[in-house]
Amino acid sequence: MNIGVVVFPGSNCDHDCRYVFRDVLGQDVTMVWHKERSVSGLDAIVLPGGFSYGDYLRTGAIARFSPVMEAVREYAEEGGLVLGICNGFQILLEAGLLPGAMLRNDSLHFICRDVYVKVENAATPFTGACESGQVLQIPIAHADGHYYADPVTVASLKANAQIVFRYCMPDGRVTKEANPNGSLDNIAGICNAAGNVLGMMPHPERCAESILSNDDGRIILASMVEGLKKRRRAEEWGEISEVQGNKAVIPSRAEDGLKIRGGRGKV
Amino acid sequence: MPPITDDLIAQHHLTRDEYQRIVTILGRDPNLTELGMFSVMWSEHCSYKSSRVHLNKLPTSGPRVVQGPGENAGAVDIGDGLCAVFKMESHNHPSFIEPYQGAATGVGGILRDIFTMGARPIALLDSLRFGELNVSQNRRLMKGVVAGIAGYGNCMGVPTVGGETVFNEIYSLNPLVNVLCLGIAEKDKIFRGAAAGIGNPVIYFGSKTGRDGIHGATMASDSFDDESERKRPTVQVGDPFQEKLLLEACLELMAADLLVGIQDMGAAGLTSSSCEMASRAGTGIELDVALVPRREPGMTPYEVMLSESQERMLMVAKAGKEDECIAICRKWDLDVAVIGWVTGDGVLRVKDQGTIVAEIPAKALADEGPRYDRPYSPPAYQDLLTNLNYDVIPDVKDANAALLSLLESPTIASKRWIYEQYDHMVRTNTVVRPGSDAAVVRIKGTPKAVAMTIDCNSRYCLLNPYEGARLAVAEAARNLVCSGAEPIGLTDCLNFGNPERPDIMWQFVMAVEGLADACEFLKIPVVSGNVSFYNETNGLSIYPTPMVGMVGLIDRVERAMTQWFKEEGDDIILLGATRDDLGGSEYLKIMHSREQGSPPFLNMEAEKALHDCVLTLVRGGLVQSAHDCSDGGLAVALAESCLSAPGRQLGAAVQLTRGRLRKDAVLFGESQSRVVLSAKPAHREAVLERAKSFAVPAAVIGTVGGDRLVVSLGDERSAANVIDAPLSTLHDRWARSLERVLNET
Amino acid sequence: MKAKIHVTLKQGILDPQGKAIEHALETLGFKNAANVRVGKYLELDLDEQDRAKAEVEVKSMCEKLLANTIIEDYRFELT
Amino acid sequence: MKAKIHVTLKQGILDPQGKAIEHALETLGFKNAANVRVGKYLELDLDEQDRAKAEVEVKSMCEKLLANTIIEDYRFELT
Ligand SMILES: Nc1ncnc2c1ncn2[C@@H]1O[C@H](COP(=O)(O)OP(=O)(O)O)[C@@H](O)[C@H]1O
Ligand SMILES: [Mg+2]
Repeated sequence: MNIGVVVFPGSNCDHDCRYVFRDVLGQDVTMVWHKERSVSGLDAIVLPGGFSYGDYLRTGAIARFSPVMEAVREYAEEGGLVLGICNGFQILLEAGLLPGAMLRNDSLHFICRDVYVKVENAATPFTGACESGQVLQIPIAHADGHYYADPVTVASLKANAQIVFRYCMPDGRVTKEANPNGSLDNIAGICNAAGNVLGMMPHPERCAESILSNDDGRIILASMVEGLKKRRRAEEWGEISEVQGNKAVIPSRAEDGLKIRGGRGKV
Repeated sequence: MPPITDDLIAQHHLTRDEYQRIVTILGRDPNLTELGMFSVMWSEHCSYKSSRVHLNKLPTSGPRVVQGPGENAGAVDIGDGLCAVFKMESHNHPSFIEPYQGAATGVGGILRDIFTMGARPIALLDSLRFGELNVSQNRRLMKGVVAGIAGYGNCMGVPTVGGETVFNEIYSLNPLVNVLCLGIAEKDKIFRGAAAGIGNPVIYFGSKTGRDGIHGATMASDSFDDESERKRPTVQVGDPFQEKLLLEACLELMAADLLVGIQDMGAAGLTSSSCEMASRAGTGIELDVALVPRREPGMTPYEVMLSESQERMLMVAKAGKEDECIAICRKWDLDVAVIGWVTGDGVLRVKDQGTIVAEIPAKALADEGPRYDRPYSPPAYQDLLTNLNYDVIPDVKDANAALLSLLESPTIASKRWIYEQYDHMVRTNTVVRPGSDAAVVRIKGTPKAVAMTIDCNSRYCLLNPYEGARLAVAEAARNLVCSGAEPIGLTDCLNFGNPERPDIMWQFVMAVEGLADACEFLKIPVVSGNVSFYNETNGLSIYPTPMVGMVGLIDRVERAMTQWFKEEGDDIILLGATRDDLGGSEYLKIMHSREQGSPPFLNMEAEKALHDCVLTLVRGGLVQSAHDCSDGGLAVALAESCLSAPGRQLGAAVQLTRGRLRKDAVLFGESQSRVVLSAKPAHREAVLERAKSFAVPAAVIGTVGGDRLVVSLGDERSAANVIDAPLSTLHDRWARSLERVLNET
Repeated sequence: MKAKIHVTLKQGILDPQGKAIEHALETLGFKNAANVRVGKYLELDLDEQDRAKAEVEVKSMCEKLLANTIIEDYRFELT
Repeated sequence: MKAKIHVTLKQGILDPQGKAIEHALETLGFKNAANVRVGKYLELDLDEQDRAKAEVEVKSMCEKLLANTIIEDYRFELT
């Protein structure tokens, strides 16, 4: 697969995303400069973490006007997979590709540490290898991760199963104590209604190798790659039935033989 | 321009003699711009005038040294065609004036020192000293400094992986903020700051120039009094976003083979970068300040040459490559301008719209500043400090309570409140995060990793600066070997009071000699460093604080070691001998309010044997954890091995014998050359045997397991539990102490 | 023309920064202060003589960039 | 009484945020905007009837906490 990693001025997890997709998961990676106006030929797009434009004014507020974002929007509308991690999530919110907004962490501090998240929706193209309710340990590193949306939006997120990850205790309980930043309903990651755009504050690319003492993040990234492969096979074999409109139906469970390690704390 | 008066000379912190020297060099009186340029370059901060004669004693060579002191940073060979480029810098004075910006721009400065060498920065460490946290001003300073380091480092995408934080009243009006940065470069692609090649263009790039920090360099050589707190100079404000663009642009420029030399504009800004680059190459530079991009109207040549605006660089390009250089800078949205060229006459010639405004031999400015061999002698109070009659100090009654007090004291307590605000994981290389003896960062594309630590016990240095400096080197190296790394290079940041005082100068000279001897013995070269004098307020100096930053190499990253216990049933083994070493201990300070005595005894042979032994054990896969004993002694080291695990914490049951020692000396004394190991019982014999072969004392002192730390003390006939506490209690005291005090606004 | 723009958190959205400042003021002995709210204040010069046009322009800046209207209100004056 | 407080960077102090916003406005086509400066705006309720006393109190809050007078200026009004 060819994964595009967008480089905004001030992106700093772009290298990490390239490393994990290319060197850990064995995929092709294309770095996409923010001034590009086309993203054609890519199988998925990652908006990496960092401090695009210094995060001045508001996180993601300036980056969303980068020329590439128009192309990303079209790509998403056509059903392409878009993953926004941390600052990438914030950019997706500012760009309106995902609903809601980000506020400062309740503590007013930047927080860098491992947290636990519960997979609330294991049927997205990003969580296909997860079990519903599975608990993953993933690090966060942000100062603005307090997700906010108005009650109507939240209700529709819930109704459409768009809440993909929530902060939880190691045993899966979703509690106030488990919430590192004050995020509404412990929301750590959401997707759009079509399910092909995911934004998440935790950094799966930081925990995808056992040498980093945790490889839970690999499950998410590998889900994405395997989903893409499956979609391509479906297209190649002309199994049109598997494809509805523009949106491929991605299997919600890892197939047998899918090599994904990690996944501690299953509940 | 105003005439040069005695007043003006004094305002520029130049002595009459220094001024005469300038007149001799120029063969005439300087004008104001020239006076300003000399004053910054000949300041203590830039010229090392009081320290140079002593710094020459440090061992700076070795088989791995690729670049020793003298460049923007030092470099050591780590194999695979790569080298580690590193340096430590202080930003003490600016951080006291404005903690957030002072600390932030300190990070910015040291990062530039690393990437100007062609290295991508991969790790930062910070070493901090504050006054006690019961004073709200100290809490405010600490919060500001930590936020500033986080604000800059996080935005740059360089992980802050470790550091050191110590609290003592003496730092209340002189906090220390030292930052170490390490980068990785290809060995044969290191860039140096030399302006070679007559006719080559000199190009300015980065941020625009404003009136920031004019006289910052001379200010850093000035001590504080109540007056200077009021007349605050313009504060430099950092823009980490701009620096991130600068970093990426620099690495792109370097990869494109366009440059002859490059240097950042740090202290003394455009003046230092231009004259140092010319001096290194034996050339001259001619530049026109009118071409320098500016943020503010009406700036004089004096101001442009002395401005310390951040995030700026100077490069000398290969002739004809200027357009390509400019294109790369523009791609990264940086201001850029060709402001001059390299000349053959050795003169730094500054013009303003074509009119000459300054003309100084570059070498005289950069390298021929005054050198002083200042008088030094030990202070009269030195004996009072070391002569401590232990008979008047009762031995510990409630060791349990003492342990809790020590664990809770901010110097020993967990620094999580600090390092959680730092992104310590970005770049996905941090194999051992903050919270163990040393941070370990892997080098992608190789099987290796580097380990890094900063250490200095300044109380030891106060009591005996020579021994204190040796102890700092020993502790740093010990922290590295505990992490499985072989020490390969050292950088220092020497923080002292006013060198014009013989007692302070004595502390400095002794400390440098201690550093030199320890490094010589352990064969660890000093490749870079920094001196910060005048850390003194209202006549009160800080403790001598020669901070030691050390870098080690781990040949196989998967063998990196951590300090916490791993498995129930493992043996706990103590390497090294325990002596009566209570002098200068954290225990005496916390429990008896004394900062007295002689610092712990250090035998370098024993220390070196311990290092070799620990490295062999770790590399041989014979141990599960290794933790050095430092502040708080053996009891604290044991508690830390129980408490610092990121996952499940494991207790321990330990039996210690006392011999003829005091109870408190056994538990809390800070005897050197000791390490707490844990090992699988199956490896017990092998571990003890190896230790014996290195002539390192070793004893099995207990077992890992349970949810309490229990320590008994006695002899064969009778032993009593002197420490017995649930981990939850210990953990609460140790882990939450900082946040508890800091929440008191 | 100069535009002075205030961007504030919408009523009902928690303002932890305001809370922290309130708490700090209290410990400093300022017991009379309550309901501290923190917002942004921007100033900019606008090279535009026509007041009506300037209004339209600044409004558009606010809507597009300066404020996130999901969480923030804005108001401005031109002088 | 309500206090409305403006905290702005002193003249000559670098405003990285303002610079970035100006640049963004320009790329968005707002070519007329220049000299963007970003500051803070605070509102608080003061339980104090006496205007003179309130002035003294707010000034002291600004000096002690709300503004960093090394790099920032402040002004306020009471309503
Ligand atoms: N200012 C700081 N920034 C980052 N990490 C820190 C800081 N201060 C302490 N630490 C981390 O906390 C841990 C304990 O520090 P310390 O007690 O100084 O260790 P040691 O005694 O082994 O040198 C180390 O991992 C260290 O890196
Ligand atoms: Mg240690």
